[in-house]
Amino acid sequence: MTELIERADTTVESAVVELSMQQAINRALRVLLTEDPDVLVFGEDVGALGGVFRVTDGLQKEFGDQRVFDTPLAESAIMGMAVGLAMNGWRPVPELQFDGFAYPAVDQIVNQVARMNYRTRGAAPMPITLRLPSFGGIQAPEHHGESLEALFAHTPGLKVVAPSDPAEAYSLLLQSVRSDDPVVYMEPKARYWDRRPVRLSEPTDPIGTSRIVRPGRHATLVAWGAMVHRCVQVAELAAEDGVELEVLDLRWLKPIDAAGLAASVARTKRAVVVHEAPLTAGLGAEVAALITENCFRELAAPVQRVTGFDVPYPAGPLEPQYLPTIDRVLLAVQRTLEY
Amino acid sequence: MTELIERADTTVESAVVELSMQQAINRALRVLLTEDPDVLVFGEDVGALGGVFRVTDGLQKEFGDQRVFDTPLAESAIMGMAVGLAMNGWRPVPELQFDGFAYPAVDQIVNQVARMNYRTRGAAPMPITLRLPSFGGIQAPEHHGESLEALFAHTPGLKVVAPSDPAEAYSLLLQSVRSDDPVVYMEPKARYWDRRPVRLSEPTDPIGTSRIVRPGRHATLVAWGAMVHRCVQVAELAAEDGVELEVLDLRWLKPIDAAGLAASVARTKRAVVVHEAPLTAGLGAEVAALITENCFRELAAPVQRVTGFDVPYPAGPLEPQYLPTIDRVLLAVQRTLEY
Amino acid sequence: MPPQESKGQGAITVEHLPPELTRRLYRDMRTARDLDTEAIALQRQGVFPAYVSVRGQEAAQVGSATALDPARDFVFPTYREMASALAYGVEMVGYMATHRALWHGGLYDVMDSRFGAINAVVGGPVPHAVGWALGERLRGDDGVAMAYFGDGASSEGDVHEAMNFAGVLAAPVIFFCQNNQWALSVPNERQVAGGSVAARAEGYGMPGVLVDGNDAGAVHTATAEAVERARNGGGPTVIEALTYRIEPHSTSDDPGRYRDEADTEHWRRRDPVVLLRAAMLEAGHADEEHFAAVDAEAARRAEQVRDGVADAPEPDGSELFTHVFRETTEELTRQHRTWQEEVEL
Amino acid sequence: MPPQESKGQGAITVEHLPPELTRRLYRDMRTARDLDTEAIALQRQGVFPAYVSVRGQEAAQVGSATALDPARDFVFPTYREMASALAYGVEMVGYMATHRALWHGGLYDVMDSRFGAINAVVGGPVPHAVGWALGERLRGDDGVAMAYFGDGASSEGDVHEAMNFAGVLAAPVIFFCQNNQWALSVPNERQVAGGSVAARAEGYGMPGVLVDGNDAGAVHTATAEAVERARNGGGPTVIEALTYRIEPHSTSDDPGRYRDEADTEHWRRRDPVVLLRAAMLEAGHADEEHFAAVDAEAARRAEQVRDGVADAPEPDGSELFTHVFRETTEELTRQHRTWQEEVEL
Ligand SMILES: Cc1ncc(C[n+]2csc(CCOP(=O)(O)OP(=O)(O)O)c2C)c(N)n1
Ligand SMILES: Cc1ncc(C[n+]2csc(CCOP(=O)(O)OP(=O)(O)O)c2C)c(N)n1
Ligand SMILES: [Mg+2]
Ligand SMILES: [Mg+2]
Repeated sequence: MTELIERADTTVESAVVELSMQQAINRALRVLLTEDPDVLVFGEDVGALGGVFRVTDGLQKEFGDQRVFDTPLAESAIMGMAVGLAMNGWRPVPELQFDGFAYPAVDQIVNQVARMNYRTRGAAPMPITLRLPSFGGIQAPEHHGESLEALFAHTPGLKVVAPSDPAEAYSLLLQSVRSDDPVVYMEPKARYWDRRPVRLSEPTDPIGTSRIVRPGRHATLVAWGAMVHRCVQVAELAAEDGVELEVLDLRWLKPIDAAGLAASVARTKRAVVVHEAPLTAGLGAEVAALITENCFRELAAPVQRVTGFDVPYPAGPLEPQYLPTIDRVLLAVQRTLEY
Repeated sequence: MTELIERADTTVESAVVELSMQQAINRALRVLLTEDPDVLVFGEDVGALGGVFRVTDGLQKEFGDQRVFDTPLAESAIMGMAVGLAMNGWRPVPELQFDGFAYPAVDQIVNQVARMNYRTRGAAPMPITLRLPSFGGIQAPEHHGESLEALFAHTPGLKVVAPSDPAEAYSLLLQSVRSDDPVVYMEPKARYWDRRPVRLSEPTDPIGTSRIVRPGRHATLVAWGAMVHRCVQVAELAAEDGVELEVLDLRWLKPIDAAGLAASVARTKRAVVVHEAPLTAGLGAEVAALITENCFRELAAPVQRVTGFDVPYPAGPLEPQYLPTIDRVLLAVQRTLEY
Repeated sequence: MPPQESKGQGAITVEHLPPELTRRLYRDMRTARDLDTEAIALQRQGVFPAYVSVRGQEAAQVGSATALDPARDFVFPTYREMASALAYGVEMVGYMATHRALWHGGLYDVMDSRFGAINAVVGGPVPHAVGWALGERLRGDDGVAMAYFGDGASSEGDVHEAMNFAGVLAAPVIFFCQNNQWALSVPNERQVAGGSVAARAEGYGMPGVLVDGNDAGAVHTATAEAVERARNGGGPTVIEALTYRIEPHSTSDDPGRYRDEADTEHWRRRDPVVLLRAAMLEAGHADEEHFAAVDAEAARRAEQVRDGVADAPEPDGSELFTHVFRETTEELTRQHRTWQEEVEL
Repeated sequence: MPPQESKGQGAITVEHLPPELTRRLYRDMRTARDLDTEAIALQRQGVFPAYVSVRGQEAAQVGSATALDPARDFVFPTYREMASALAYGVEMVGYMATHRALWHGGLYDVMDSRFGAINAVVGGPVPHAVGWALGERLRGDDGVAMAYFGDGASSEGDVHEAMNFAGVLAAPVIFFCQNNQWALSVPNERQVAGGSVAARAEGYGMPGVLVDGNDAGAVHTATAEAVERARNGGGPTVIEALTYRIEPHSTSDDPGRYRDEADTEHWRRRDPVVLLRAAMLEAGHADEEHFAAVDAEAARRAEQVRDGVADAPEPDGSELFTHVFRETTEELTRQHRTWQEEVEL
């Protein structure tokens, strides 16, 4: 796979190539490092190793260890260092190795990264993109399958995005890094290795827009990250029974595309939101509240939430029992249709 | 005020005394330290100083510096130490000095405190009560007016409570500390000094129950902490116009009293949820989602949310413009009545 | 051997220093002292909701800040660096605005003054200094970052992580600890295991310097050495300036609860402004006439800043919304409109 | 002077140690080695999704764990303490269950074995050890807490905060750093500023000991001294055992990307099991017959544990819900019911 990346010409953006998401992100990082000498990529093991998911594979070799470098093992300092680098004119793209290890950096992210532009009344912008391998589905050790989107979306000053396929991953990362606001870019680990023929293209949709992955008219499934793929599977199954589900990839988790949600649900009259994070105070509550506020008269049933349970993320064999299953989403669809 | 505390007989629980919330919490801590030799109170400046809000005033003198003690200035270690103390049979009641300084401890709270009982399959319970002066309203410096309830409520393994008056503060703290589960006890700073004649009583309502502070029939106002008082003010004003608002003090923010919310809104048909935290992904979304799921057919209007704006908590003169005002709540009431 | 034992009791000397430097040190320390006094008065009058005094720490702050070059270095302060700000050339009405709670980070231009926003998270800005310093090294520039922090802050994980990063990355940064012996109500002996922050430096493979924080010249010299080293690729230094927090932690504090105010007497007598003045007279660097003029000018400037901050307009509520993002969002624009309709009126 | 220079090249000696102790060290190290080999095989067979090898670190782990008293002390491990667990007497099928991903923290009883749950947050459990130790002191008991962590972990803020707390509180805790010279792909020189974790101890006013981590007897002696001191009120100690991570970071790792495997050869030749065996023969503490019997018993025990963990039943999905709280909630009961209705079937 390295070879493919090495061969592909990063200047021909519109070529269709078969890439995994992990390769698409790598490709986007190369474009960014090439086009902007202020972009820096750093984190634990992102250099020679190329990251535990090989997302930064080959970058240190290509751009040198001043542009792409390993840090010592301390998440708070990684984010704190990003703040100082941004204040010195750089455009930092730090990686935290796993979602569960973003917690030690929460103070720097919430109290510093998200507020510095505000605190300085615009004098010290924070064009930082935090790359965070996120969500579950790979039966990993503890703390390696967390969903922190509700925390980040609740934090004023942050933007949050979660791509669902390689092409999205590519253009959303370009958009995130080029933005002068801090973005948490949540990479769905379970989709890293999913290869697809993709047209790598420059971002065209504005920040904060969702996209309809599959149109339908009986109900809207709302998801992000790896759950988009699951919802497409559900829609395919439902279609066999004549139920046409619209799948909406929210992708921007802050700002949320309230208008896009409303437009879809105004047509379908029903919605199911699906996420991996625990139910209570998850982002599904916000999505449900937004839909209900905007489509109260149109809604034929309350928005259904199919989510992880309110339990700590479990190990191996229990993981598929924790994550929203196809059956659970189908049952929720049935509930909303029969309401 | 110290005198009053010194004089009051902690064994006569049902006496009616006039106390501020800060004194009521102090009183509850004295009861807990007296009844259970395993209770330990510690944190930054809780010893000789008695805490920056004097909540732990006199406790070190009375119970000695082995039971009530200052720690060095490091929030993560304070919570990490609590984990180890709990594993050694103690019942820790740590204080973190201000809400905004809980962020450096988020890793220990989320990855350790909340999960140790689960990780050890019940072998190592965490009877830890984190006392956290919370919310705004006192025009304090930056980071001294944060609302972290959404983060904590979203964390499996934690229980979360926010008292709204001295009597509640007293009995909820007894209940929290005696519980074998970890509880985040959020003290509304703006209400610390509000004195009321209160009957200090043993907790009777189970964990996870809300309470109706003021009955009404035209709409339900849902709030917690300092916003309960604001909602009561709103209800008094509305009553002058013949609008009878029910004020529901949610108090337990995890587990949330879904049944209590449903019972109230099933009667009033309308709800406004009020909180200080920013709107997006705030706990108001969860409350709105729960109400909508349970009262979809009864609801005459979408649940209104009156919250802090999606901006970092502001300084001095801007604070009253950030927090939900009486006017904003009244306008939301009007919107729901006229929907 | 802590310096309060070795030199803490006695007078200081400035004979070895350029007279110009000592005059500058004195002027800034004297001005900071007067401004501090004005600020406490403003708090008593209710103009400031609260204030954190720097009284007694003027030598540590001015001595260090004057060793930096405001044209190429960058300072990362806490909430208690008023005298540093003043000596570094920060616009002081904007600086003091934070104490009137007009805006949390202050109203001076952080990038113009190369003096970071006032930061209330103890320990939090220290890794920023390392990042800034690394950025300087990566670009091949020779600026030095200065991280101020307290003895209490030294307990925070961020300070350790920052020192370790700086050591590994050979970043041109100075970790300047003002050990004023108190972190709110907690004294050094229950805060700093081992008793010295400077002593920690060795464990990171960097020089650690303990200096008499009430001797402005000594602080300046120690800082200038560290700056010189950092500028020339010699990497980071830890400086611990031993001083004392004469005043309460803040105007809301009640130190009678936790310390014997008689103990502060010793330190009141080691007033750094008085010590410097005496040493300058002794060294013949200035005479009474000079001091009379400087003192008058200091008082005048302090009054000017006081009046400026007392009269500064309150920020408009729209600022709540305009600084959150560089590229704002529809949702925030909607909330801004709500604010205009429901709050501003 | 790091010990790989001073004694790293040569053989070790156990002449000064009780023969019984060395036999115990050898037995546990040999058993851990065999179990490690079985575990790698289980991973290759797909029974374990992943495994983190302790190969080469058996002396550091067994030497230290055997210096503790499992009846009154308490161990706070990371994810790489299999040999410590074994030597400390933890039920090993339950321990290895974590690598089969049956339950994150392992399936042994943490309180019975006085060996904390397997913890994947690098640095996270270190403050727990300080809390436990403080609890012991407050009760007037004499147990000692042992915090294991790696060279990489030493960079985390939590480790600093824990050491500072331990120093201030005089907690009976041992900070045992296995410096295996790698933190995943990052070598010591880009991880540990100053080069030594033990050297940091002085900055906290506590003893720091650097020991040859491949010399089981030396590790045991150094740990026993620290335990003795802590038990008698002498407070905390930092021990840094210099060793080497022979295997990849985990079975998912690819060290060819970041290190020259020829470099590991040196350390393969310093195999702690082989070194100990040779030293015991040299000292006359055991003969070939003894080793033959012990080796056979070790292999048998490792196979038993292997079969036990391979055959262990998968946990029931209900356990998702039953361990979240001591006193469960209505909401969680409702979700448990949803799970029964929608997932379990
Ligand atoms: C992370 C964090 N925790 C707690 C506080 C509350 N607090 C403010 S100042 C202070 C003491 C700081 O002591 P030190 O670092 O010595 O600085 P000094 O006030 O003496 O200048 C505390 C505990 C804070 N601001 N930040
Ligand atoms: C807080 C945290 N950050 C990152 C990781 C990912 N991670 C797992 S092990 C490891 C390297 C640890 O190195 P070291 O502490 O030396 O222990 P060793 O693996 O060598 O035993 C990393 C980065 C983690 N588990 N926890
Ligand atoms: Mg101090
Ligand atoms: Mg290591």
